[in-house]
Amino acid sequence: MDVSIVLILLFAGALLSFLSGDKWASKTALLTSVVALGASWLVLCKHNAKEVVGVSYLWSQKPNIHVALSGDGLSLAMLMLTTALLPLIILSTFGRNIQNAKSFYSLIMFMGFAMAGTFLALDGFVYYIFWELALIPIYFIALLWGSGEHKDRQRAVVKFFIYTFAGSLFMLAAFAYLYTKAGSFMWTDLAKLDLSKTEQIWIFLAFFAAYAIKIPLIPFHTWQAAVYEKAPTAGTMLLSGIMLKMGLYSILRWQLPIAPLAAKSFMVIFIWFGLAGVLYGSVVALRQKNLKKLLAYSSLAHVGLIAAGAYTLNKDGLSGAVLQMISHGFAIVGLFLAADIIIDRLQTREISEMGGIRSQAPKFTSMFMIMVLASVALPTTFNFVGEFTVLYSLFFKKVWFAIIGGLTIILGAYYMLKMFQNVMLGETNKKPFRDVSWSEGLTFSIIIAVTFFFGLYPKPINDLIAPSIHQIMFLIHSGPRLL
Amino acid sequence: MSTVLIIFFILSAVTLATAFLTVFTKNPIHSAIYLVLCFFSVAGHYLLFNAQFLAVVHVIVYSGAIMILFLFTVMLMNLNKEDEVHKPRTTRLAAGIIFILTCLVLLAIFIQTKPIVGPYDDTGVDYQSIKVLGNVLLNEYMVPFEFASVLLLVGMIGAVLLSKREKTEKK
Amino acid sequence: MGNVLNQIGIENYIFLCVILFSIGVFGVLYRRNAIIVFMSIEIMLNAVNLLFVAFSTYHQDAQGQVFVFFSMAVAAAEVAVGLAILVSIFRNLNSIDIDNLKNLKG
Amino acid sequence: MDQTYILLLLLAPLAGFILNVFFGKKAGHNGAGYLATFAVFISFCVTLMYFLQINKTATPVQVNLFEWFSFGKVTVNMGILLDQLSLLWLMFVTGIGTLIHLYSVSYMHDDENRHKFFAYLNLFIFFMLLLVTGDNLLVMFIGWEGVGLCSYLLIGFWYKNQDYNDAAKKAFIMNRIGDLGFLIGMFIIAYLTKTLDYAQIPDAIKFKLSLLQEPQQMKFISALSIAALALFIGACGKSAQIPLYTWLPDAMAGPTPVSALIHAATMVTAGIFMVTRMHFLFDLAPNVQNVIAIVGAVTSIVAATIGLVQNDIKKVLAYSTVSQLGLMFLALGLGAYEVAVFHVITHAFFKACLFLGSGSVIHALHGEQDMRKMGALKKWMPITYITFLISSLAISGIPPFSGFFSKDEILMTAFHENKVLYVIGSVASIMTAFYMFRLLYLTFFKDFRGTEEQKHHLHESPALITFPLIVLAILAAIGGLISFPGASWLNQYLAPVLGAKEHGEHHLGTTEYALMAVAVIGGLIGIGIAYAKYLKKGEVPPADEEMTGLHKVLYHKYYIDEAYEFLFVKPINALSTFFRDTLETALSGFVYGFGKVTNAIGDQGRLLQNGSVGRYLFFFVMGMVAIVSYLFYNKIV
Repeated sequence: MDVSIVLILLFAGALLSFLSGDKWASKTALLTSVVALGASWLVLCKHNAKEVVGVSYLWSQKPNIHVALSGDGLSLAMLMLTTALLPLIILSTFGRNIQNAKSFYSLIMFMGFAMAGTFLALDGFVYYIFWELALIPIYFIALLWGSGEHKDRQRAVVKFFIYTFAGSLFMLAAFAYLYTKAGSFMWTDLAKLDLSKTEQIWIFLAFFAAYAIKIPLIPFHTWQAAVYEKAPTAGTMLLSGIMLKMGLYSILRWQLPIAPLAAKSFMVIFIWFGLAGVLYGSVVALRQKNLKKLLAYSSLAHVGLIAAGAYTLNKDGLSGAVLQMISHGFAIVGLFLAADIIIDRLQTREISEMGGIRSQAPKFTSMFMIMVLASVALPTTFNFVGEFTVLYSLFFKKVWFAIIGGLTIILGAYYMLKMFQNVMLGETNKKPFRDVSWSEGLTFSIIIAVTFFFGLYPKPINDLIAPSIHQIMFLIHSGPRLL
Repeated sequence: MSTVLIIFFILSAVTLATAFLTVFTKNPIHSAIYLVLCFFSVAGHYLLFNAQFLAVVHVIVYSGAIMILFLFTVMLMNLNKEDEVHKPRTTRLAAGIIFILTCLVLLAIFIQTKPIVGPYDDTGVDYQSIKVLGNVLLNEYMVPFEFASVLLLVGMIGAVLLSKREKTEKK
Repeated sequence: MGNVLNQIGIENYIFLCVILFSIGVFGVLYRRNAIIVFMSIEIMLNAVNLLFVAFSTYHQDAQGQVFVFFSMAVAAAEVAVGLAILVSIFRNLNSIDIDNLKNLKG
Repeated sequence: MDQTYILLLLLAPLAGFILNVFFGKKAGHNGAGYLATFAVFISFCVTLMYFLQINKTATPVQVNLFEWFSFGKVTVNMGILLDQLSLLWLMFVTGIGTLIHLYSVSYMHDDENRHKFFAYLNLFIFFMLLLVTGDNLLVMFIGWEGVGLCSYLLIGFWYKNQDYNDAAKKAFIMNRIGDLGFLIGMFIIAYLTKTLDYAQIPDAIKFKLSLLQEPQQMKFISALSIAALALFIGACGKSAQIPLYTWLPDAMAGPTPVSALIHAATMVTAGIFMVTRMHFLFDLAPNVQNVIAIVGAVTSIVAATIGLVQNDIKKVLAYSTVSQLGLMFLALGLGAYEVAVFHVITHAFFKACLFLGSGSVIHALHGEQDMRKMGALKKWMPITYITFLISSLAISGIPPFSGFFSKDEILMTAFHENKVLYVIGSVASIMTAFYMFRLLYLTFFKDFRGTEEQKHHLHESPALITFPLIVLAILAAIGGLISFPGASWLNQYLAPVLGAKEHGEHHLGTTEYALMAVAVIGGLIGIGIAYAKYLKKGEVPPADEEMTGLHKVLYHKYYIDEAYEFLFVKPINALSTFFRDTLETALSGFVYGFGKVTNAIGDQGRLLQNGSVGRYLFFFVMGMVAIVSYLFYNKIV
C-alpha cells in the first residue's frame, strides 16, 4: 500500500461518479472522496510508522521519465489537505440544484486527482502533466456551471486558462533545459545539479512565472477575482482552497531546491512581491462591493504572506508557509461556503443588498463568525499558528518585513469585520433566510473542528513536515550540492 | 574546341532560348511548342551523355505524354489567344530581380565553393545500358519503383476524379 | 567512347542547369496563366534531371539516371493531376489566371 | 492536583460559554444567567483557594498543560502560572466578574438574546483568565486577542444598530493595531532571548548581557528597549492610551454591565498587567519608561478635559476611565508598578460600581443616557444614589475612600520623580472630582428633567442589581486599606514578583502629608466648583447646537475622531477605491494587452494571407533564396 492508491481511488471516483448517473453522482463522489481520505489517512499512518510509502516506476527509458510519487511529509500533508477538502467541497454542494450532475462531480473528482498528483509527483515531467491536468476540469467547471452572463464568464475563464497556461510554459521550458543538463526529470537529480548562477536565475524566473500566476502574486493576479466570482462556489473552493496551494507547494518543492542561489540573491525582491500582495489585497478588499470578490482579494493577501514566508528561506518561513497553506485552505473553503449560502439564499452577490441575516440565522452567523475570526488569525485558530510563524520568519530577515506583513492583522480585521457587519448585521433582512442545512452545518463543523484542533495542537503537522523542511533547507543552504 | 563541345554549346543555346521563349511568348500554344523544343534539346543532352534509353524515355514521357496533355488542356480551355493580361509592372520587375538573384546566388555558391573537379573517370564499365539500368531499378530500387507505379495509378485515378463533372451539384 | 565530360566539363552543365532552373523560377513568377506556370515548373524539373544525368556520368554510376526515371514518373503524375485540377478550376471560374485564385484569403 | 484545579479554574467559564451557546436558549428565563454566574463563581472559588494558599506559602504554582507550538528556537507551552500578581488579578476579575454576572441577570432579563450575552461574558472571563494566568507572552496573547474579540462581540451585542457595530469594529481594529505592536515586541524578545516565558526572560537577558562587551551591551539593551516600546504600543491599544484611546468611549455602545466589566474593571487594565508582568524589561529601558509616563500623563489630562463636558452619563465614565488609566500608566512609567496595581484594584471597585450605578439609572429610565434629561433620582433610587456617591468620593480622592490612597500614591511618586508630571496628574485629578460630581448632581439632584412617562415609571432597581452595587461600594470605600501608606500589605504581597524596590515605600514625612492635603483640597475644589455650578446655580449643560468655543471643541473630543477619519480612514479608503477602479483595470488591461497585441499581429498577418497564389509564389521563392543564402552564407561572402 503506497500513495498511488489514493490517486487511483480519486481517479476511480471520477469515473464512478460519471457512470453513476445524475441522481447518484453526488453521493458517489462523496463516498469515493471519503474513501480516498481514509486511504490517505492509512498511508499517513504507514508513513508515521516509518514505512516507505513513496513509489517509483520507470515509465520511459528515453526520454528518462519515472512515475515517481513522493511519500515524504510535505507531500503527504498536502495530500491530506486535498483529500480532506474534497469531501467538504462536495458536501457543500448538497442541496444545490446542479445541472448535469454526473459531469460536475466527475470533474471535481478528476480535479482532486490531478491536484493530488501534483503534490505527489517527484518527476518533473509527471509533475508537469498533473499540473496542467488540473487546469482542464476547473476550466469546464467554471465555464459550464458558473454564473453571470455567458460572455463575461467565458472571457474571465478563458483569460484564466490562457494566463496560467502561458505561465506554465515557462516552467516547461525550464524543465526541458534541466533535462538536457541532468538527463533525468527526477527531483532528486535536479536538486543535485550544480548550475551556474545565471542558469539558476533563469530557471528561477521561469518557475516564478508559472507559480506567480497560479498563486497568484501581484501583479499577476488579474484573473483571480473575476474567476472566483464567476465560477460556481465549489469551483472557487477548489481554486482557492487547493489549487493555489499547488503554486506555493511548488515553490518549496521545486523552485527553491533547484535554484537556491537565485533565491538567495533575490530574496528581498521576492519577499517584497509577497508583501506587496498582502498590502494590495487587503486594501483592495476594503472597498469591494462583491462578496466573492472580497474573499478573493483576502485570499490574495493571505497567499502573499505565505509566499513571502516561503521566500525568507529559513525554517520558520518554510514550515510556517506550509501551516498557513493548510489553515488557509480550510478557512477559505469555509468562507466561500458561507458566501455561497448567502448568495444562494438572497440571490445576490452585492454586499450592499445583504445585511440583517444574523437575527434570521443564528447558527449560520456563529459559524460564519468563526470562519471570519479564523481568517483574521485569532490565536487558538490554526491560521494564527501559521501566520505567527511566517511573521516571525519575516521578522528574522528584517523588522520592517514583519511590520508590513503584520499590517495584515489590522487590515484583515478591518475588511473582514466590515464585510461581516454589512452582510450579517443590522436590521432584519426583508427576504427570508433559511438557517444552515445539515450538510452545510456538517461542513462548517468539520472545518471549525480542524481549525481549532490544529490551532491548539499543531504538533502533528509540524512533526510531519519537519523532515521535509529540513531536507529542503539543506538543499537550499548546503554549499556543495549533495543529497 | 572539340565537336562535342560545339554540339554542347548549340544544344545549350537552344535549350535556354526555347525555355525563355516558353516563358515569354504570349500565346500558350506557342509556349507549348517552344517547350517541346526545349525538351528535345534536353533529350539531345542526354544523347550526348550516351544515355540513349533515358533520352528515349524522356522524349516519350515529356514530349509525347506531358506535352500532349498540355496542348489538350490549352485547347480544351480555348486559350488559343493572346489575351492574357500582364502582371503589374512592379511584379514583373520583381520577378526579374528574383530571377537574377536566384541565378546569382546559385552560381555564387557554386563558384565560391571552388569544387575540386576531375580528373573525369572513364572506367569503361557499362553503367547506363538498358540492362544495367534494369538491374538497378528492379533490384536496388525495387520498392521505390513499385511505389512509383502506385503513384501513377493514384495520379490517374485522381485526374479522372477531378476532371469528372460533378453530377450532384445540379440538383 | 570516353567520358564526354572530359570535353565539356561539369561546370558548364552546372551553369546551364542553374540558368535553366532560374528561367523556370522566373516563369512561375512572371506569368499569370496557370498553364504556363506549370510549364515553367516542368522546365525546372528538367533542369534538375539534366544535372542528375550529368553527375551520373561524372560518377559513372547508374543511380543518377534511376532518379531521373523516378522524377519523370512523379512529373507525369503531377502533370496529370495538376492539369485535371486546372480543368476543374477553369470550369468553375472560367479562367485560369492565378491572380484570380484568391479563395485562400484569410 | 494543581492541574485539575487549574483546569477547573479555566474551563468553568469556557464550559459556561459552551453550554450557553448550545443550550442557553432552552435553559429557562434566567437559566443562562445563573449558569454563567455559577461558572464564574467556581473560578472565583478556585482563585480564592489559591489566593489563600499563596498568602501562606508564598510559592507560585506553575502547571504545564501541553506543548503548543514552536518557532525559531522557541517552544511555546500552554503553561499556567499562578503567582502573586496573577492571583491578585484573578481575584478581582472573577470577583467583580461574578458580581457583574449577577447584576446582568436582572439587567438583561428581557433581552431576547441574553443567553448569547452570558455566553460572551463567560468567554470573556475565560480569555481574561488565560491572559492573566499564562506563563508566557504567547499564552497571554491568546487571552489578549480573545478579550478583544469578546469586547467586539459585546459592544456590538445589539447588532441591529449599525452605529454600535461600527463602535465594535473600531474597538477591535484599534486593539489590533496595538496587537501588532505586541507581536513585534514578542518577536524581538523571542529573537534575543530564545524564550517567551516570564520566568526565563530575565535570566536570559542577564546571561546575554554577561556575555557581551560594553558596546554590544548598549545595542542589546536598545533592542530590548524597542521591544519594550512595541509592547507598550500593545498596551496602548488595550488600555486605551493616546493615540489609540478613541475606541473606549465608543465602546459604551455595549450593554452597561459590559462597560463595567470589560471597559472599566478588567480588560482595559490588561495593558497595565502586561507592563507589570514585564517590569524587568521596562526597567532596562528608561527612555521607554519616560515615554510611558508622558503618554500616561497626557492621556489623563486630555481625557479628563473631554470628560468635563460630556453629557452622556456613560461617556463621562468612559473618559474618566481613560483618564484613570492614564494615571496608572504614569505610575508605571515612573517605575512604581505596585502603585499602578493598587490603583487598578481600587479603580476596578469604584469604576465598576459607578458603571453599574449608571446602568441602574439607565435601566430605571428605560435607556435614557443623556444627563440633561435626568435629575432628582435620589428620591427614587436611594441605594443607587448612595453607592454612586461613595464611588464618586472614592474616585475624587477624598479620604478615607479607596481612591484617595491609590491616587495619592501615584501623585506622590510623580512628585518625587518629576514635578511637571505631578502637576498634570493633579490637575487631572481635580478635573475628575469636578466632572464626577457634575455627573452626580445632574443625575441625582434638582428636578427631574425627563418626560412624565419616564417619571411615572421611576423605581429603585431590584435586589439583583443593588446587591452588587452595595458590595462594590463597600469595597470602594475600604479597598484602600490593602495598601495603607506606611504599612502596605500590597507592596509586601507583590514583592516576590516585582522585586525589592530601590526607592522603597514612601517615607511618610511632612512633604507627604502636605501632598496628601493638597490632593484632598484639590478634590474638594473640584467638587466645590461642580456644586456651585450645577447645584447652586442649577445649570444644565446646553444643547448640542448651542455649544461654543472651547466647550464645543471639548464636547467633540478635540475632533480626534474626525482627524483620524481624515488622516487614516479616508486616505486608505481612497487608495482602495483607486486600486479597485483604476489600478485593477490598468493591470487587467495590461494582461489583456498581450492578447490584444497578438490579435493585432494576427489581423495584420491575415492581410498578408491575401489568397493571391502569385504572391505566395513570390514569398516562396524569396524564402527559398533566403534559406539557400543563409545555408551557404559563409561560402558566398
